[in-house]
Amino acid sequence: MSLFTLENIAVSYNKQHVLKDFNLEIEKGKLVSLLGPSGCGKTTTLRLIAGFLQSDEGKFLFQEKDYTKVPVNKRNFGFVFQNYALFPHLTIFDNVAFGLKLRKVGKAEIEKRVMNVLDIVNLQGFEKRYPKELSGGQKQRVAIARALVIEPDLLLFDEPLSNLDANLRESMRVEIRRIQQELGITTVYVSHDQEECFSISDQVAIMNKGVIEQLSDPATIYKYPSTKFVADFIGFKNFIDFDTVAEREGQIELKKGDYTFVIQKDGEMKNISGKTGAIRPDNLQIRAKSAADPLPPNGLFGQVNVTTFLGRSYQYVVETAIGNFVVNQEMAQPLSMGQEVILEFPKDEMVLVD
Amino acid sequence: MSLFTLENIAVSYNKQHVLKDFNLEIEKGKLVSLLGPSGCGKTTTLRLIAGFLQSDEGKFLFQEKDYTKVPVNKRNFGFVFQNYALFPHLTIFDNVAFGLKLRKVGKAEIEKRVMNVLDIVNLQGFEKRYPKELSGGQKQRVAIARALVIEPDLLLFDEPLSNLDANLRESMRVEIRRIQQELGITTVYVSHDQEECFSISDQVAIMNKGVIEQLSDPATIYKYPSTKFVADFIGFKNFIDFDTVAEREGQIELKKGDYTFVIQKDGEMKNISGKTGAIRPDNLQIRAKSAADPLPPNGLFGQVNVTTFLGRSYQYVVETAIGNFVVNQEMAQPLSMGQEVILEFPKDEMVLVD
Amino acid sequence: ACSSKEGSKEEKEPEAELIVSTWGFSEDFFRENVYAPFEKEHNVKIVLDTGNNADRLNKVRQGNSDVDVIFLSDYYAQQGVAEDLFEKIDSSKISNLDKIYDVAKAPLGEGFGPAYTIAQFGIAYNADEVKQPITTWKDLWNKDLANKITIPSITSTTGPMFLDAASKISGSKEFNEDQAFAEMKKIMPNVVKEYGQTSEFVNMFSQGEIVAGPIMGMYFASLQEAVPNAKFVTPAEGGYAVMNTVNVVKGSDQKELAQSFINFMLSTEVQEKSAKAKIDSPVNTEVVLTEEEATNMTYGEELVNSLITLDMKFVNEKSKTWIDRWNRELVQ
Amino acid sequence: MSKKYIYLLLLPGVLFLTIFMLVPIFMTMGTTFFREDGFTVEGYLQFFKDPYFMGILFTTLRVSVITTIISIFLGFPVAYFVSKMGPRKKAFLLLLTIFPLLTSPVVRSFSWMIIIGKNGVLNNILTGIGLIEEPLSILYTPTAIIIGLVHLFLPLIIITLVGVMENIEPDLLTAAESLGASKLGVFAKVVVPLCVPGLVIGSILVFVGSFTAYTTPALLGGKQRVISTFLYQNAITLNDWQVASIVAVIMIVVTVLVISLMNVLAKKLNPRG
Amino acid sequence: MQEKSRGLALFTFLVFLFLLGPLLIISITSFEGGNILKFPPEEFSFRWYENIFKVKMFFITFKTSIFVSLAGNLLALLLGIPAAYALSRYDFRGKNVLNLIFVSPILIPGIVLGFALLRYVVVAYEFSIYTSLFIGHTIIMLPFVVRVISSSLSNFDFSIEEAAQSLGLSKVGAFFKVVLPNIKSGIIAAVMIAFLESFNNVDISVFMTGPGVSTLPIQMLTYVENYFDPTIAAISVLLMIITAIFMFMVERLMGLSYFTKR
Ligand SMILES: Nc1ncnc2c1ncn2[C@@H]1O[C@H](COP(=O)(O)OP(=O)(O)OP(=O)(O)O)[C@@H](O)[C@H]1O
Ligand SMILES: Nc1ncnc2c1ncn2[C@@H]1O[C@H](COP(=O)(O)OP(=O)(O)OP(=O)(O)O)[C@@H](O)[C@H]1O
Ligand SMILES: [Mg+2]
Ligand SMILES: [Mg+2]
Repeated sequence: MSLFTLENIAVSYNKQHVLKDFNLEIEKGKLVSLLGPSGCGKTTTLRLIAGFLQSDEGKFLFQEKDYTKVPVNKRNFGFVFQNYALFPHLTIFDNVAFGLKLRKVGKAEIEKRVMNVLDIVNLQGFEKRYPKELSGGQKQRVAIARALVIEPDLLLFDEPLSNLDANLRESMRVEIRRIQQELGITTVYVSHDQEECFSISDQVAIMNKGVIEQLSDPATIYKYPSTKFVADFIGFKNFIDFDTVAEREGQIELKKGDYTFVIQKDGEMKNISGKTGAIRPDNLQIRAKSAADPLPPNGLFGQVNVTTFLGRSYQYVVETAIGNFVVNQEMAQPLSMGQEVILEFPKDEMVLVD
Repeated sequence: MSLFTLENIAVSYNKQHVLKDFNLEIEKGKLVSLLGPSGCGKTTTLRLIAGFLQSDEGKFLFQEKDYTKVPVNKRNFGFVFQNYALFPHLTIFDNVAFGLKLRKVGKAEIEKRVMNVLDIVNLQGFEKRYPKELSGGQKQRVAIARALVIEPDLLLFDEPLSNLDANLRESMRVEIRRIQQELGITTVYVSHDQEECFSISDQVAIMNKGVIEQLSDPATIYKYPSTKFVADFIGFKNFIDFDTVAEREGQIELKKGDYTFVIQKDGEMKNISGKTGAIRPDNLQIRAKSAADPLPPNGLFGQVNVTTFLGRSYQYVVETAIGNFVVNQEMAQPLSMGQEVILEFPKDEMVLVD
Repeated sequence: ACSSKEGSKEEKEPEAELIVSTWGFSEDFFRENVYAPFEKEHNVKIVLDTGNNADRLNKVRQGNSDVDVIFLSDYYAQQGVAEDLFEKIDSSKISNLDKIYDVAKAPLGEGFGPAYTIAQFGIAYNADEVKQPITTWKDLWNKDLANKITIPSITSTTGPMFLDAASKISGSKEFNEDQAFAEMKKIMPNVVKEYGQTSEFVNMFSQGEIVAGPIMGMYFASLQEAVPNAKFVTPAEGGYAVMNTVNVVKGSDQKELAQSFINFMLSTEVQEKSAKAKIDSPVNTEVVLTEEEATNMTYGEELVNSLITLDMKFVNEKSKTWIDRWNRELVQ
Repeated sequence: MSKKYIYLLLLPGVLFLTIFMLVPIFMTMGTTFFREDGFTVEGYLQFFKDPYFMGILFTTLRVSVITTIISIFLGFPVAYFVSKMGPRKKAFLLLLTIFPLLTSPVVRSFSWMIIIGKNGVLNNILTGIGLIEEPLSILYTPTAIIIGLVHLFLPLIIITLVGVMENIEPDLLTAAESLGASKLGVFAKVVVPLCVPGLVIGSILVFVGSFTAYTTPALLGGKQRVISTFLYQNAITLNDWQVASIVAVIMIVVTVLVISLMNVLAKKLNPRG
Repeated sequence: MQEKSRGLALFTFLVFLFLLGPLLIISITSFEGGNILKFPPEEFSFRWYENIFKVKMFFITFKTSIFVSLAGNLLALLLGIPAAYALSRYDFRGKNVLNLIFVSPILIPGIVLGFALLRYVVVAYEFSIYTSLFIGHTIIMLPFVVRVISSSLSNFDFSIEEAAQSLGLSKVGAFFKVVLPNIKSGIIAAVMIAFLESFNNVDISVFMTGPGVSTLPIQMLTYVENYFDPTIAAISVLLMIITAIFMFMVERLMGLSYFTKR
């Protein structure tokens, strides 16, 4: 049963629509991520749910009650702001204790819970400081602690970990997930970090210009993006607009000019109507071409244009007859610029999108 | 020849040292990243270089001149603030044009340069808006544009891409790198995103509690962290504190209890004095154990404790006789909880750290 | 006045209230020597409304203040008369009227309030700073006094008197407006500024900003303290009488009591006390003062009779024109 | 946020002002537009045709504008300085700022008489060190009025501005500096525009205060007339509220014009405000 | 940087000299022993301070003034703060007109306002003197409260208000707990300015006072019309001392910095 529903929501600033015909349904206890490019309306959606913003149209149902006009403070939702919004006149302790005091929690209990949550966000010993005496990441953690400590009915996170280093981000997201699941708090989570979204969420919604393009569980989105936008957004950097698409013997045969490609059709694959093939840089195979190498099936000849070191792997931009492709590959010795290469498109890694 | 040098810098807030005995030297035209946990002093370092902050001790040399007391506005450094710091009373255009106007650039030229840089940060059409009418990521891009447009002698970035989605972040970092290299602007770059740091930098400095633990080119740091802190920070999540370390026949033999491991000693490997072995979750090999499988060399038996889906791969926490290990592995079918497994530590992937 | 007004302090006291509108100086003296005995005798409570002439008169005009008795200088009292703000007084109820100078009996016209004191408007100067002693109004016109004197503003009570003096200087017997203004124009180079309040005169005089100027005699003591060698003269052309009057306000519900109060003000007892305290010069002819006590007082029938009195009715009619001309012709 | 709610916040204040101020004022001023024969602006025209009246109107305007400008120039840097102090020092300086407001205008003008008078402290010093021979005559001139008014109103502008400056995010100032603005540039290009709302209200307070001031010009000015003298003469001495109201209406119109002008200027400095 | 701020410090010092110098002179003259304001004083004495306490009206009117200014201030804050908040937080139709309405009391010359109030309100509705004074002073204070507070709200970051609401505070609660503490010095400034404007007001008070009730400035004005001694200077000094003592007590109780933003 869905805990809350956004129905046909429209929001606009200065007569320009930011959200339009926006629909979202979330089940109790679930964590749903909103992913999307900068400016697509993620913060706006959260602010709407929190009640800071009134929609021009549409309805917001929470626990089957119409919440569209319920005032912010009656909603008992926790909000972690993109810009932290800490109270400058209060110490860290008081910032975190703020919500608890309002809930008339006993003094000892407040002390306990605040210290506990500060422990979780790794800020023991900072209770007496004021916000302006903290680093960016520290402020962000206070903002998280402040929202978590009240154990709200709904948690809204707006890029809560954006200013933390990888390790902290990981441990924080584990903590958030733990608390969220332990207490069964339904959560809407906005982040630009895909790994974060995928690892933490029950469902991921990919937004584009104020609408949700795809809403599914992380694995599905990760593997089977339904539109070109989603595919591109989650890292399918390589696209081929095929001329023809045909189904044959449980496989799909695609043609682009003189080249033919084959895609494995598996059970889960949702979109076979699209005409665009998409594949991730990580999944493209690249190897140096010796003079005599023939063109393998699902393969292309090309030439390395750009090389970048990514840490784990090297990234190449390869120029081919049907366009440039980006490839990431781990290898001991990088390929050099201008090198002739063979690209292979594994048939179970390419997907079709609208 | 080094463009600037920080010599024995000490900075403190309320008598607590934030930076101490801090040394950093950067060559002209290079991009150096500062990486480190939240609160380690990255912002402080940047603010010091920019001149917003006076050091208690130490010296700052720029182009061989003592810059320690040079006023901020005489430094011609560009700064991108962690919290953007856009001028609320100016439009986006005027925000970006601010520095140019001060430099008495002609009107037409200003127009051209501002529009150009807004184009680079993907904010065409936003010139007339005020900062409060932008989303978080949009503000951040304005902040970048404002610093880039003045083509400063030194660029200081404080987590400039933290609020952008993966795609934009990637294209922005390519742009930043391009501009930086084209104009030969020396740059200090703070980010918590390792991939970003590694891909964009000539050199990476790993900071811990106000000191630099390691400063090297990205590939070296990535492969050969010199201390446990650095290793941990850049993703070597698995550590084994060995009982004995012995060099033998170009290899290093290590013992932990009953288990023996071997590490390949290659030319570049800098640290062979450490007694702690470190390996990344990505590099650990995991496979299901059938009843009869013997213990392979550099191998351990274990049991899967936790499974997480990361998008590309699955992450497992494996319990073994000498501790828990984290493993990431791409596989079609995930291993299930409780599964008996074999872990293998490839001998060219484990490093020794202090 | 009705006694139920919240504004008054004593809520519970049953006795009637008499509201007296006055300037507010020497309040302690009046409280002790006038109000208290009167309250006791008539079982009434006296409540004061203090302030300058104009403000108090304005409040009476608006009918807000429930004032029974009002003290005003003759200039303002005349406005009240003209606007029909005062009750006619039953002179038979004010037995002490017989004891006072004739000029003081009804300066505003028959049936209106008497003056309870007369002050003299003359000249004060600093004998150290002027070359020749000043003896006449005319002396103020002396070129030696360039930028060294002050004169009363036309809007103050004594302003019209000085204008009258100017008319006299011009040689005209009757008041001649044009000639008066012509003379005024001539004196302006001597004038540092006009004064609206006596305190300004005192300050300027004691700080040496001015060395001479027309002022009421009652304030001379203060000048003398600042400048020991200050002199006060009744100009040869004659000093002017400034009369402070007491009236019963129309609509007063304490008319009887108000008249008794006026009568009491004129009584020898009160007049003598206030003269001896150097607060108000007496109008009561029965009051006898020693020479010491009479210094700086307008005392003695001879002096009083020598003072020039202006026709306040005429002054009132003209004041708008005068103010206007003064503004335009003199100070611009 | 729903609009209704906003108006609800404003309602009590507006109601209060309407009942106790606007209605009485309109009733008072209404009389100036009506004669027996209906609506007329005759009364106003007379004033505008009168060179004498226009003269003092402009004198007053000039004095007020100069006072306002001087107050801004003195007050702004001081407010900036004060706002940068630590909390304790700041509170102390603010306290000192309001002290002058506790003295009665009469004594205050007396003290100025002592300072700038013929035999005043200033003249004594200046002649003492031989800078001038003849004492300066400042007292009883428009300059004296301006000095007195600045002394009277400067605290208002300082206090208002400090309140505004405190809410400016410090990083904005550093940002401007890093873009190459000198301290003065930061001040002019960032601090000033962000202070515009405070500056506007501060200037309005000073301007209106000076424009309607009575006591200070009366005591420190010489034979100089200002417009409030005129208003007082008519209202208090002559009890001619008709004329007083006309003068008041003219004063209000002039003030509103000046304020609109200030707002236009302010919009230039800070279009967002 | 050091150079420039030293210049600024010097400038500030000179301005404070200008502001406080005359007060020093007033303080000195208030100890004059003679009957006349004089500088420098000829003899030293406290007699004019004693005189303040001898003239009962000073104390009575002082109480009235304080009472009226405080009560009026309270009402002005009550009416003005919500208005200031609405005017600076939101954009809506008619904002300019409303802005003008809220400053209008200072645009209208005091005596005309006082007269209009007396004639059409006080007399018409037969308000008591205290009520009229209270209303009149509230009107004078309102524009100061509204404008000073809304100008200090102009650079305010309202997201913390939303944060407070999301933590469970009502709109009103969030205003009091989060917005107010962060514009404290703006409010204090508004209160101080408004208080002093009202406390010093003569124009309007003149029409609102009546039998037995007056305010201190009017009493002082009446006094200087009849006496020329340094009592008024002494009162001014006394007021400053009272203010200083008050501040000192505040400092003791909650620290002087209570009045300013962190
Ligand atoms: N004004 C201040 N007063 C006291 N301590 C401060 C102040 N500013 C920063 N600090 C402390 O100094 C340390 C370094 O801060 P800094 O802002 O340099 O960290 P950072 O490396 O940029 O962290 P982050 O990644 O979270 O932004 C932090 O522990 C912080 O709490
Ligand atoms: N007050 C405003 N006035 C006008 N436009 C606005 C306003 N606030 C936001 N917008 C616009 O609405 C759009 C959606 O903004 P929103 O803040 O929801 O984006 P977002 O998805 O959170 O982006 P980001 O990832 O950059 O934070 C943006 O294009 C932004 O420019
Ligand atoms: Mg956002
Ligand atoms: Mg930082």
